[in-house]
Amino acid sequence: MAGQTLLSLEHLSAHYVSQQGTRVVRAVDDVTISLGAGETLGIVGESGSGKTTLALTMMRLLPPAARIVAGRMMFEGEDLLKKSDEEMRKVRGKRIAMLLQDPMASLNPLFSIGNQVAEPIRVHEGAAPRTAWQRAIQLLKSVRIASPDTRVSQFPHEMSGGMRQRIVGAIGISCEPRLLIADEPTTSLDLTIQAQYLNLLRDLQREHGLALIFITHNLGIVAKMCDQLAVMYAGRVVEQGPVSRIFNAPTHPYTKALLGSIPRMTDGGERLTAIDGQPPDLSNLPAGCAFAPRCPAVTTRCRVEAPPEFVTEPGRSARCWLAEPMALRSSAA
Amino acid sequence: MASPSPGPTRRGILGFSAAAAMGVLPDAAWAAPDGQLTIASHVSLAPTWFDPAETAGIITPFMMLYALHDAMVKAMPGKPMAPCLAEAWTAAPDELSYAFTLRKGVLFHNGEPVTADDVKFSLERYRGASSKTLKERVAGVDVHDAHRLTIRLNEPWPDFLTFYASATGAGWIVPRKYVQQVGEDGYKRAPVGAGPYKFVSFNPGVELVCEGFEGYWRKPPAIKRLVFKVVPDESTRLAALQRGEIDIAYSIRGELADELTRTPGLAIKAAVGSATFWLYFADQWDAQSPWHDQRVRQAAGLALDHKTINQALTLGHSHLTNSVFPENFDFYWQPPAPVHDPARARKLLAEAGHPRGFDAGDYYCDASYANIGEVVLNNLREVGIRVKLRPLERAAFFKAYAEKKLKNIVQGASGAFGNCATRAEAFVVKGGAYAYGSYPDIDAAFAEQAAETDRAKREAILHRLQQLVHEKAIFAPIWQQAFMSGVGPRVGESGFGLIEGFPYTAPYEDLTLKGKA
Amino acid sequence: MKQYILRRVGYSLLSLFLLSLTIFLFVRVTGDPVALLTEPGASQEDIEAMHRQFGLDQPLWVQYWHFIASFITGDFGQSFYYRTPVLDLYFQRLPNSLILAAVAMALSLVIGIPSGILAAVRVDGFWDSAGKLFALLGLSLPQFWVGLVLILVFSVSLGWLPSSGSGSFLHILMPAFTLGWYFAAAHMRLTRSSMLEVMGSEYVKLARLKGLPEALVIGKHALKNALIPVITLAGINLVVMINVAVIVETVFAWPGIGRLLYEGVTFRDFPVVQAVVVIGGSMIILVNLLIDILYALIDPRIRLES
Amino acid sequence: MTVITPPEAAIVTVASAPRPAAFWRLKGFPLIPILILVFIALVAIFADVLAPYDPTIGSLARRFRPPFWQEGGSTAYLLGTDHVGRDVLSRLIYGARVSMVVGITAVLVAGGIGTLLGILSGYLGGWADQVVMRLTDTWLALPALTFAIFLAAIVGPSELNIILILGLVYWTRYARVIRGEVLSLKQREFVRLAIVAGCSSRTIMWRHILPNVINSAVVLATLMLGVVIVTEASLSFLGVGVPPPKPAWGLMMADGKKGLLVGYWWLTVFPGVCIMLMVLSANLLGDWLRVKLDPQLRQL
Repeated sequence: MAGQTLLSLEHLSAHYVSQQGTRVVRAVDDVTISLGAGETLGIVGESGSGKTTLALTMMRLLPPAARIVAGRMMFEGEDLLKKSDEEMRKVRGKRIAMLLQDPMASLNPLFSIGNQVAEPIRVHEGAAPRTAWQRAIQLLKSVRIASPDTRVSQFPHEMSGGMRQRIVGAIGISCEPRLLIADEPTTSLDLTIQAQYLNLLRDLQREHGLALIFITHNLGIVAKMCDQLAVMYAGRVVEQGPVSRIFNAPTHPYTKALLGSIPRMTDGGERLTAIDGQPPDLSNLPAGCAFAPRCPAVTTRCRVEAPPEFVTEPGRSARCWLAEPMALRSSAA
Repeated sequence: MASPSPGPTRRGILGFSAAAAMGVLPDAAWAAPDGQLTIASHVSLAPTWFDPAETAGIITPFMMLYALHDAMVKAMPGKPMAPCLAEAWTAAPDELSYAFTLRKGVLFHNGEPVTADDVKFSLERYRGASSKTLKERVAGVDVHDAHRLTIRLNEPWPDFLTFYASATGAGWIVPRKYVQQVGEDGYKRAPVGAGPYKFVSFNPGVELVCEGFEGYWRKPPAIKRLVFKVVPDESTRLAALQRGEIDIAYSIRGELADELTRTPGLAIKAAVGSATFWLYFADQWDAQSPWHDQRVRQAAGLALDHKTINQALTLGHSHLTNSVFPENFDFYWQPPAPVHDPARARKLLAEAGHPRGFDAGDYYCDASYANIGEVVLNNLREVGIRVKLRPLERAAFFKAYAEKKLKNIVQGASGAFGNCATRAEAFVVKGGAYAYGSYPDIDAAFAEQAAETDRAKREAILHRLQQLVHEKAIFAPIWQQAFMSGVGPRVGESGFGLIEGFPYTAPYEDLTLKGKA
Repeated sequence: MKQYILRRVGYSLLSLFLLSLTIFLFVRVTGDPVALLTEPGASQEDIEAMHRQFGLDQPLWVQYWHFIASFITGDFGQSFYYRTPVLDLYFQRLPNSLILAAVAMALSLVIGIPSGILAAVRVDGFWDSAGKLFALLGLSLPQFWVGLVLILVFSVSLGWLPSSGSGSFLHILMPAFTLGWYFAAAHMRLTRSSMLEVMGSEYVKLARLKGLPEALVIGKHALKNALIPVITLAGINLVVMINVAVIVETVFAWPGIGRLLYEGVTFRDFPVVQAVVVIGGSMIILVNLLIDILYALIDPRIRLES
Repeated sequence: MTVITPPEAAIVTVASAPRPAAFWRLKGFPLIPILILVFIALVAIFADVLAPYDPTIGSLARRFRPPFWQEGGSTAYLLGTDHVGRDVLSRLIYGARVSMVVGITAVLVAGGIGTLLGILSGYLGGWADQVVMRLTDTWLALPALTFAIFLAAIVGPSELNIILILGLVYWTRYARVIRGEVLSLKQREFVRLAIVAGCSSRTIMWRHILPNVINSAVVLATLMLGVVIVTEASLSFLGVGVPPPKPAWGLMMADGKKGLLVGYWWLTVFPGVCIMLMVLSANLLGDWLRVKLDPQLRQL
C-alpha cells in the first residue's frame, strides 16, 4: 500500500429495507477496502452487483429505503459514519467528489457553465463571486476546454457530450478534493472521447495528487488506469488486490470468468468463456457462497457455508474456499 | 354653478400599473360618513334612467327621476296628481286642450330657469314607453310666455293626465339649451334636471353619487350627499346593512327579511307597488284541455293558500287582492276577497270529472320568482293538481310568454303603469300582447269603454269587465306584491311608503338622517 | 424566428375570428334584448323603434360586418343597457379586475406552490398532507359558499373587513382569497408533479454530490426547472381570473369584468358581451405569447431553437 | 440508478417499525375517499328506499325546522326542513342521485368528445389538429358560466341541458391533455411499428392509441368530476343550474345561502359538506390514480 491510507472501509454493510420491513436486500455486504493517497482503485462487477450503492454509501447519499447497518468508513483518519448530516455535507464535493455517468443530464440546463462550476467553490470556500468565476475559468482551462472565458458564460446545451463530461470533471476537482469517485464516467462517450477523458483524469490525478475510484464494468479501463482492483459480486467483494497480480493469476472463479470473457486480438477463433446462469436475487441469496450456483469449481461446502475473505498474499484477498490457506484447510474439511 | 364634472373618461390599460391602481381607486371610506345617505340598489343603475325621454314602462327608472328631475305633475305624498313645476292647470270644456301655468323662480341645476319652452321641448323629445300613443293624440304645444303653455289634443283623451304625469316621462322637464349643447349621450353621461339632487359622478354598474340642490323650489334637501351603490347579492346587501356600511338596502325578501326584523336598529319597510302576480291558464280556450272547464280553474284558485304564502315570502306585507288589476289603478273594481278552501276545490274537481285530480304538465314561471312557484306547486298538489315546475331565465320567460309558446299554467306578473284599461288591453282583451285567447263579451265591453268619454260611464263599463274576468276565473290572482327594503339606524325619515304605490324612497327632499341636519 | 411569429399571429387571428363569430351568433340566439328593456305589454312600435336604434333590424351578416369593422377600429359600439361606449365601461372596470386577479393569483401561488413543493419533498409528512388537503379544499367548495362564510365571519361577526364593494385594500382581501383559493389546487398539483420529476433528474443528483445545502439544491436547481410549466398554467388562470370571476364579483359586489359580462348576458347586452369575450380571447392569446417570451428568458435552450 | 433524496441517519437497526398508515397519509391507497364515493353511489342508487319523505313536497307550516338535536327540531325531520318546508335529509339523499348523474354523465360527455377530438387532432395532425386547437382556444375564452347562461336561456334549464352545458364546456380541457398524450405516444416505437406493419390509421388509433390514453382519461375523469359538481353548484347560485324543485346539492346550497346570515346554517352546510366530501374524495382518488397510472401526466 504506497503512501498513507486515505480511505479504509471496514466490514461496511448497507441494506435496502422494503416498506413493510419484511424484505431486506443486502446491496453492500461486509465490504473491506482501503486506498492510499494518489492511488487508483477500480471496482468491477456486473450491473446490480452493488458497485453504485457502495459509491453512494461512501457519499452517504443513499435513498430513504437504504440503511448503512454496519462497519466503519475511515477517511483521513475520521469515521464518516460518525459525522452528522451537516458535517458530511461539508465533506461532499470538498474532500470527496463524485462524477456521474450521463454528462448530457448532469448539468442544469438553466444555469451557465461558470455558475455551476463556481458553485462548490463559493459554497465550500465562501469565495466571492468574482474570484469563484475566475477559478472556474482556470478549471475549464485545466480540463482542456478551448477559449474558456467565452465558454464559461455559455449554457450546457451549447456543449458537446465530451465537453460536458470534462466540465463535470472540472466541477469534481473544483475544491481540490482528496478522493474522486467516477461512476461509469465513460460509458456514454464514444471511444476517441473516452481515451481523451481518461488521460485528462490521469493528468488531474497527477497534478492534484488525487485518489481515484473507478466504478466500471469495462476491464480495459481498469487495466489501463488502476493500481488496485476490487471485484464485486452480489454485494460482496469477492477478490481484491494489485491489478497486475490479479490479471495474471486470478484466484476467484468469478474473476477468472470475467477475465476470460474479454475478447483479445490474439485469441483467434476461440469461444469466449461466458458465465451461465442469472445474476443472483439480492433479496434471497442462497446459503453459502453467492456465486455457488454459477461456479464451475463449486464444492458442497461452497453451497453450505459462505467463505470468509482469505488474505492470499500481502495486499490480496479472495472470498473463496479455494483461497483457503493450507494451514486452515485440514481443520474445516 | 360649476357645470357638472365630465363623465368617466377612458383610462387606457397602458396608463395603469397594479401599484398605482391602489392609489387611483375611489377611496369612498367603507364606513358611511355623516351627512351622506348610502342606498344599496338590487339592480344595476342604467343611464337611460337619468333621461326622462327614455323612461321604459317600468317603475324602476322613477327611482332616479324623483332624485334628479322634477315633473309638471307627479305623484307626491297624499296626492297622486300633485302640482309641481306646473303650479296649476285647467282642461278646456271640450277636453281638447290643457292649459298649464308654471311655477315661477324654479331653476335647473345649472342655474338656468325652467321655462315653457323647456316643457314643450321635453314633451316633443320623449321617446319612451307609449310615446306613439302620445304622439298620435297630442296635436301640439303652444307656448304663450315663459310660464304659460297649452297642450292641444287631436281627440278627447280622458287618460291624458295619467299618461303625461305618472305613466311616462313626458312630463319630466329637461333644459333644452343644455341638452342640445351636449347631445343625447352627453346628457346621459352628465344629466342636468330640476330635481332635489344634482348629479356628481356615475361609475356604471357600481355607484351613483348625487349632491343636494340647495335651489330646489319645494325645500332644500335635508341630506347633503346621496350615494347609490349596486350590490347585486341579497345576502351581501343585508350584511352591509348590518355592518352600517349602507343605510338603505332595496329588495330584501323571504328569510332575510325575517332576520332583518330581528336585528336591533334595523327596520323593514314594505311598499305595495302596482306589481300584481297571478296564475294564467293558457289552455282554457282549448276544448280538450281540463282547464277549459271553469270549475277546474276556480278549484286552482281555491287551492292557493294566500295568507301563508304572504306570511312566508313577504312577512304578510303583500296585498291579497283577488284581481289582476292593481288596487291603486284608475277604474279598479274590488272583487270578493280571495278564499282558501281545498275541500271545495277537490269537490269542484270531482264534479269536473277529476275525482283523483290530474297531471297538469308544466308550471312556467320567471326563474327569479321561482320561490313563489315552489310554494304554489305544493298548494296545487294538495288538491290533486300535479304540476312540474319549469322556471325559465327572465328574458327567455317573457319572450316565450309574449310569443304564446307557454302552456298549462303560467305564473304571470306585471308592474306596468297605466290604468285598468291599459292592463286589460295587454293581458285580457283580444289581440293583447299576453292574451292567449279572449271572451266575446269582455272584448265588446273593452271596445265600448274605449270610445266612452264620460268618466263615470266608462268606469261602470270597466267594472263590469273586471267582474266578468273574475267570474270566468281567467286568472287565479296570487297577490299585489310588497317591495321590501331594509333601513339602517342612521336614517330618520326613510321616505318609504310616503307616495302610495311607489316602492322606492321618495320624495328625496323629505329624507332625513337621525340627529343631523 | 420571423416565420414562427408570422405563423403564431396567423393562428391568433384565426382563433379571434372564430371566437367573434361564435359569440356573435350565440348572443343573438339567446333572445331579444329589447324585450328586457321594455315592460311586458309595451306596444309593438316601441319595440320596433328600439330595434332600429340598436341596428338589430338589419340582416345578420350586415350586423356582423359592422361588428367586425368597428372591432378593428377599437370601437365596440354602445351598450344597450348603459348607453355608453362599451370600451369606456370595460376600461373603467378593468383596473378592479386586474387588481383582484393579481392579488388572487398571488394568494393562489402562495398557497399552491409551497404546498406543491412540500408535497414533493416531504412526501407523507404532516405538512405535505395538510398543504395538499388545504389546496384541494379550495377546489371542493363552491366559491359563493366560501365568500358568504368569509363575510359572515370576518365582516358581520368580527367586523374586521368591509362586507362588499371596492375602495381600500381591505376590500380586496376576502374576494381575492376566495378567488385564489379555488385555483390553488391546480397550481399545487402541477408544482408537485413537476417537482417530483425534476428531483429525480441527474443535475439535482449532481447538485447534492457537490455538497450544496438542501435549500440550495431545491430552491435553486430544482425549483427553477419545476416552475416552467406552472407559469403556463398560471398565465391561463390569470386571464380566467380577470374575465370570469362572476361569482366572486357578485357575492362581494366587486365591480369587475366578470360582473359586467354576467350583466351583459342577463340583459342580452350584445355589444358588452361581444366586447368582453373578444377582448378576453385576445388577452388569452397575448398571455400565451407573453408566456412563450418568458420561457425564452428562463430557458436558454428555447431562445436559440424558436 | 437509484433516486437520491436527502441523506438519512447513518446507523439504524434493520427492523425499524413500518410507518403508520394514518388517514392523512395521502400517498398511500386512498381507502377512505373510495369508501365515501361508494357510499354516495349506494345512497344515490337506493334513494327511493332510503329517503323518508318525497323530496319535492313540503308545506310552509313546517319550514325552517332546525336539525333534531337543536331545540325546535324534531326526529321526524332529522336534518331539519328548508325554506318551503321540505325534509332536508330526503333532499340530500335524492340530491346524491342528481349530483352523481349530472357529475358522471357530464364527465362522460366531456370525456367522450375530448378524448375523441384529442386523439384525432393529436394523431392526424395537420388541419384536423388546427381546427381542434383553434376550437379549444375559442372555447377557453368562452367562460363556462356565460356559456351556461346562454344555453339555459335558449333551451331553458333542465337536468339534461346542464349535463350538455358542462360536457360542452369542459371537453376542451380533455382534448388538450389527451392531444398532448397522443403526440408523445406517436413517437413511441410500437406505434411506428404498427404504421410500418401497414395498419390503417383508424385501427392504430383504435387499438394502439386509445388503450394507452384510457388511463389518462380515467385519471382526468376523477379530477373533472369534482370540478363539474362545483360548477353545477355555481350555476345554481346564478339561477341557471338544475331547476327547482329538483333536489340537487348545488341548488340546495344556493337556496340555503341566504340562511347563512339568518342562522338557518343547516340549509347550506349539509349540502356543502356533501359536495366537499364527494369532490375531495374524487380529487384524492384522482391524484392517487394519477401517480399510480401515469406519473408523467402533468399537463393537468
